[in-house]
Amino acid sequence: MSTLLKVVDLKKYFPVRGGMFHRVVAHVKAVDGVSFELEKGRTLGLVGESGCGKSTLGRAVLRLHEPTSGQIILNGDDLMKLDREALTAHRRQMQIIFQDPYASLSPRRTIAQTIQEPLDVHKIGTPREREKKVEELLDVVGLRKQVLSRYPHEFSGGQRQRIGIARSLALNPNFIVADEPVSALDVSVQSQVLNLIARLQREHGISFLFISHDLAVIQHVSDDVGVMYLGRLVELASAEDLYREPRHPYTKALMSAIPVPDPKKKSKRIILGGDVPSPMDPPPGCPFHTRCPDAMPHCKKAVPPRVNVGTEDRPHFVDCHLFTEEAAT
Amino acid sequence: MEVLQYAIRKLIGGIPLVLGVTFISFLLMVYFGPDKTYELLGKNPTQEQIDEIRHELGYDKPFMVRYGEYLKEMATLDFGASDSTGEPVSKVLARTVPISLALITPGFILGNLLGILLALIAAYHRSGPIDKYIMGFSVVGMSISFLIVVIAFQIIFSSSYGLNAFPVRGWNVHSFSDYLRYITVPTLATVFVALGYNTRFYRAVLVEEMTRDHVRTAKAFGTRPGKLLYKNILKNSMIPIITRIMFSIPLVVVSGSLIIESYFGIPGIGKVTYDAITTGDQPILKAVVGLTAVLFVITLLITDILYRVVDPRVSLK
Amino acid sequence: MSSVAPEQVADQAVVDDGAAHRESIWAKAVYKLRRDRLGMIGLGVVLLYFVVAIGVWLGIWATEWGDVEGPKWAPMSAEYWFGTNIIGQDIFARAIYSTKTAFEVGLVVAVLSTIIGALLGALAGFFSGTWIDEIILWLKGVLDSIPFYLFVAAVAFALTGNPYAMHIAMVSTFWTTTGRLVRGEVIKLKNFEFVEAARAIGVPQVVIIFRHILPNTFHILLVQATIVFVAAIKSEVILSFLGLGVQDGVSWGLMIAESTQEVLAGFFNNFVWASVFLFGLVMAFNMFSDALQDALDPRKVASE
Amino acid sequence: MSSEHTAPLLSVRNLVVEFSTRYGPVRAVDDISFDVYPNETVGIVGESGCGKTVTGLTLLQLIPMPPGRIVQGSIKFDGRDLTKLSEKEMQEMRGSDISMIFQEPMTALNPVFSVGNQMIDVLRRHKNLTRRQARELAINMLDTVGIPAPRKRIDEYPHQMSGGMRQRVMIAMALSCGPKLLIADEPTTALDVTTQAQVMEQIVKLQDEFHMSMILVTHDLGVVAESCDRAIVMYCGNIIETAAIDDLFHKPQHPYTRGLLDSIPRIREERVAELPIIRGIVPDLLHLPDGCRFADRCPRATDECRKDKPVVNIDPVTGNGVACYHPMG
Repeated sequence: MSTLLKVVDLKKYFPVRGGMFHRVVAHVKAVDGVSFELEKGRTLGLVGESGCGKSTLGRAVLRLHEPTSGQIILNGDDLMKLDREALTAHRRQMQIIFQDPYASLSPRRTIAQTIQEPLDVHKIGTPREREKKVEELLDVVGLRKQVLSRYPHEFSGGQRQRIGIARSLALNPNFIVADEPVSALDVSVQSQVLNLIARLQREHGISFLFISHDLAVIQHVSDDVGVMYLGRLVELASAEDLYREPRHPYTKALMSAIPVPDPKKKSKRIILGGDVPSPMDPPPGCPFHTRCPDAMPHCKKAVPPRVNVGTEDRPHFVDCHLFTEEAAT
Repeated sequence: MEVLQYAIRKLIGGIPLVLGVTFISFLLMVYFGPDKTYELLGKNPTQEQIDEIRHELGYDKPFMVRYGEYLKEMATLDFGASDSTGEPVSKVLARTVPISLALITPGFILGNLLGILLALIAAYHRSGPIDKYIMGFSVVGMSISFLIVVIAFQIIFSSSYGLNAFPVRGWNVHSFSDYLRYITVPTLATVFVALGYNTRFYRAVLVEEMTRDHVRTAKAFGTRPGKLLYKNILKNSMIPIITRIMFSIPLVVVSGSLIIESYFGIPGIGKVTYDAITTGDQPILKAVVGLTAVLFVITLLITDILYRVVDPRVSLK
Repeated sequence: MSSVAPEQVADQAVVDDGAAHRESIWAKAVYKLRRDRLGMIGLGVVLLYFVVAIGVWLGIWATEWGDVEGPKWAPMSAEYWFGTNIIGQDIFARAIYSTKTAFEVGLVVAVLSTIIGALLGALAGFFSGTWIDEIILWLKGVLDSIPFYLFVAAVAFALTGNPYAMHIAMVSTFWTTTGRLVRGEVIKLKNFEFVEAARAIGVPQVVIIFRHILPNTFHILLVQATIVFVAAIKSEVILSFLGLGVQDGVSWGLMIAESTQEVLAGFFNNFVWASVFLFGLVMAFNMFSDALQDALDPRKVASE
Repeated sequence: MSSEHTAPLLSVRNLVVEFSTRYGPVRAVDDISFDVYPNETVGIVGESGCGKTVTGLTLLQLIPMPPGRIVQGSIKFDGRDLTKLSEKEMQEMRGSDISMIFQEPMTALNPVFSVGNQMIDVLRRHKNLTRRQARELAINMLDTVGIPAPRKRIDEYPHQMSGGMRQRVMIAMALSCGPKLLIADEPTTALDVTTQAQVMEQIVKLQDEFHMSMILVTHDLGVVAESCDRAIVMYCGNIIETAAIDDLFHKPQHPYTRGLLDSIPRIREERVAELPIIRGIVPDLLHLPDGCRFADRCPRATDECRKDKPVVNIDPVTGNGVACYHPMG
């Protein structure tokens, strides 16, 4: 397998302005040094609670939010080095699917206009060919041709999400960021859309960065899973390993917190104390130490390095002092 | 201390605004304004005479120098003397501003208080007949021109065609009862016109607040309707209410008094401004425009501090 | 649709063909508007005035508005329906002719302020937090803090003799409210995911503003235009009274200004008829504007 | 568990709630009946628009009227029919005998008053207390719901607290007058998974301590499985199934319940290629089919289902019931 996307030490700080003349007085460290790789045709699930920076990360990777620093290498090109024009050209290979099916479609434009817009912008094919492509796309996402002249408000949430997916497929991208694509949908519709995404991945070999707060959804679609906490990736492993044996105390707590729809399996729950600290003023050392049931004195001092607790060909990365040598001694 | 720091910051922040206002008024009223040269000269002046007068008036100086002088006048509050009467501008202001305030304040306060009261009543009976009557009255009030109200009220209250109970025009105030007699008709006119707009605005604000989740919460805990209205709804609506009241101050003081005073012949700042407009009395106009801009900046400042008082979420930092 | 994979068939079955019963904001607005009795009466009256104005404009009626026809201060009669003024001009003809003046002022000012407000508001909103926004906000602040009548006076001075001084002054100050509302809406809209989607596709910024954002502020612009229209007509009256208004022709404002001397002498025709005409149009427009606002209010629409 | 020996605390019979819209009246709640026994937790579950929230709000008559209207039915609470009470009597009831907590703790509290101020208001509304006494009681309540340093935090404003904290304040407020019934409308939906676990645990613990009954309105079957004794499943304004919690999750009778349970993404041992789905979408409340409202999406539907609407038949022994002609075995 070959690497499609490589992200190295990506940071996205949002300035907080205040005082006289709107000076920058602080930064919200939404994404604070994240690195990962995504292989062709695979899906990396990114899970974490609200405010952990997962959505910002997804947008920063596409340079929809301009990253503060770091490298984003997609198909060998460093996106951070591209100027506006070159970036626009590169947008053909990377797309995004959004969370809110009501906010993600322009309300005053027909479905045809919406799905065809990417083709128009990148001047792909003749008008005739574009129309044909739009029809094909509708077919792929399971909508009928009759919907073309209608407006978004005429559709239900699940249908709108399909329209959004059709739009992001228009340019035949090889990389898609899916930002909570099902969390605004009802359970029964969620599975429909999840199945669609899984099928697209199988049939079109698209790589996904799939962002969700729902561990169960992530498991269904992901090959690899990264867990984020306060702007950092604290655990990164294959889905199989991560769900079988989570290693980071945060991942463990997160897993145990999910209510299981089975009254007989009342899980033993790790209840975390307190709240997530503000990303404007993250704690020193390990960002999780303020709530960690296994915190050691050392955790307050040093940021834990990334440790591979798996094997060479089956890595399982954890950023935690429980697995480092200096802390153990 | 926090407030003082904030005030200083805010006043410094207001400088660009004052500069902008003075610049525009300078450009319009002084630079492109009427040329006094020929008014001051006799018939068939010679070129030398023209040049001399122009030099005296400062017309031959470069643009920026003239603007600088204007700013200096602003900063030192020294606007010179009125072109038409020769009275120093500062004296004119000292004489007329108090009259205008005395004239305008009662109507302004009443207009807002009654507006809030009617709005509360309308909002409480939302969609009911009382609401519809109040809102109907409000639209009618909004549709009548201020000028028509002033003239009509004058006919009704002050002329021999009506009650003939109040002075038609002028300002001959020596006692409190004189004062009441002279302000009654202008105040009634102001309140009548302001009420339409105010009631409508405040009702919209209150009704908007009524639909908020926390109002439902308060209801879910058994809060009585009266308390709901004044504690949950009125207090939470204070920001738009304060904004409206504060921002209408500069407008009412100058524009409102302008019409009232010029029509009723009351020697306040509005009348002086009106006369200055019609005669092209630049020193007066410059002073009024400049001071209104400063008043506006101060209003902005006080408004922000009031926000802090009514809403704990607002930070002055 | 030839090649449909088996899973797709299963998938397709989940999508119903019938449109969900949601309508666009406009369809709802038209429906609500048509049921709003007062609003429709208002619209009807406005249209009636408009026809009158068109007639004047085409020279069909009220052509004799400037002629001195009769004795001064003639009472209402079959010949002079509303009587005559101080120099014997027919008040009815003048009131009718003034309808055209009102529409001219109202339309010119409403259209121009709305366009300027929309453009500057959209720019400020889209580039909020940058120097573009700062400059537009500053300009708005400056214009808002100059007393309106003074500003008009100043413009009248600077453009001495220009018949459009009043219009220019009104447009310069009336766009600010529209601008503020549009700016707020654009700031809201630009964070909507459909704008991000457009950026993700690579749509240029200008196209995003004009194709994706501005069309979604039309409901604000429409309501705002009606409000500015009314404000312009009402301001014209006061400006004419102050001697800063309409320069040629006649307007209700000029008629009322004329009448201030007459009423003290007991001649009310000029005042009353100008007031009635003015009130009728403004009231009707306000009623229509109210209904429009109700109909287009997205929250009210959403609640049903 | 429902018991035939004790009388129900709350007994809803044939309740119909209608909203007038411009297309005609919509029955958000259509002829529902259920009981809540003392100390029992009943979950009301269903997808968005099924009428569960309206049911919760109607019990306290908090739906906006108009456009809402209780068309028929009775709500017997503690021997009194709430639908027959005057608005004044209803006000006495709200917050003292029956309390309610809401989904969005950010907007549900008044932003311009301190939490203490709001709690004291509630206490003094229903109990004859001085300000000082009420304040002490409020501090106690905050302590009870697990807010650290309550003496300090009582003077804070809602915006100074985290989401979890605010929801605890809501709970403290709701319990402060010792209600017999707590209606919790999606109390944890707006919270993160880990906070959700904290808050849910707190609610269940307090329910026990305060000897309350609880109605838990939620879309999350996991939450229902973990904290309810019995559940009611709603679909399109109807109750389609009600059962003890173990029965509902292990032997669901209604095909919709079954479909819903199947389609929830859950953490599984093995990743599956396709998630089970419920076909189709929820019908529009304005254009409901004559027969069973689920018939169009139901794999077991027959002509009978499309002709007449099935009603819930309660089994006198188990208290379970299902509205289906072809229940699952």
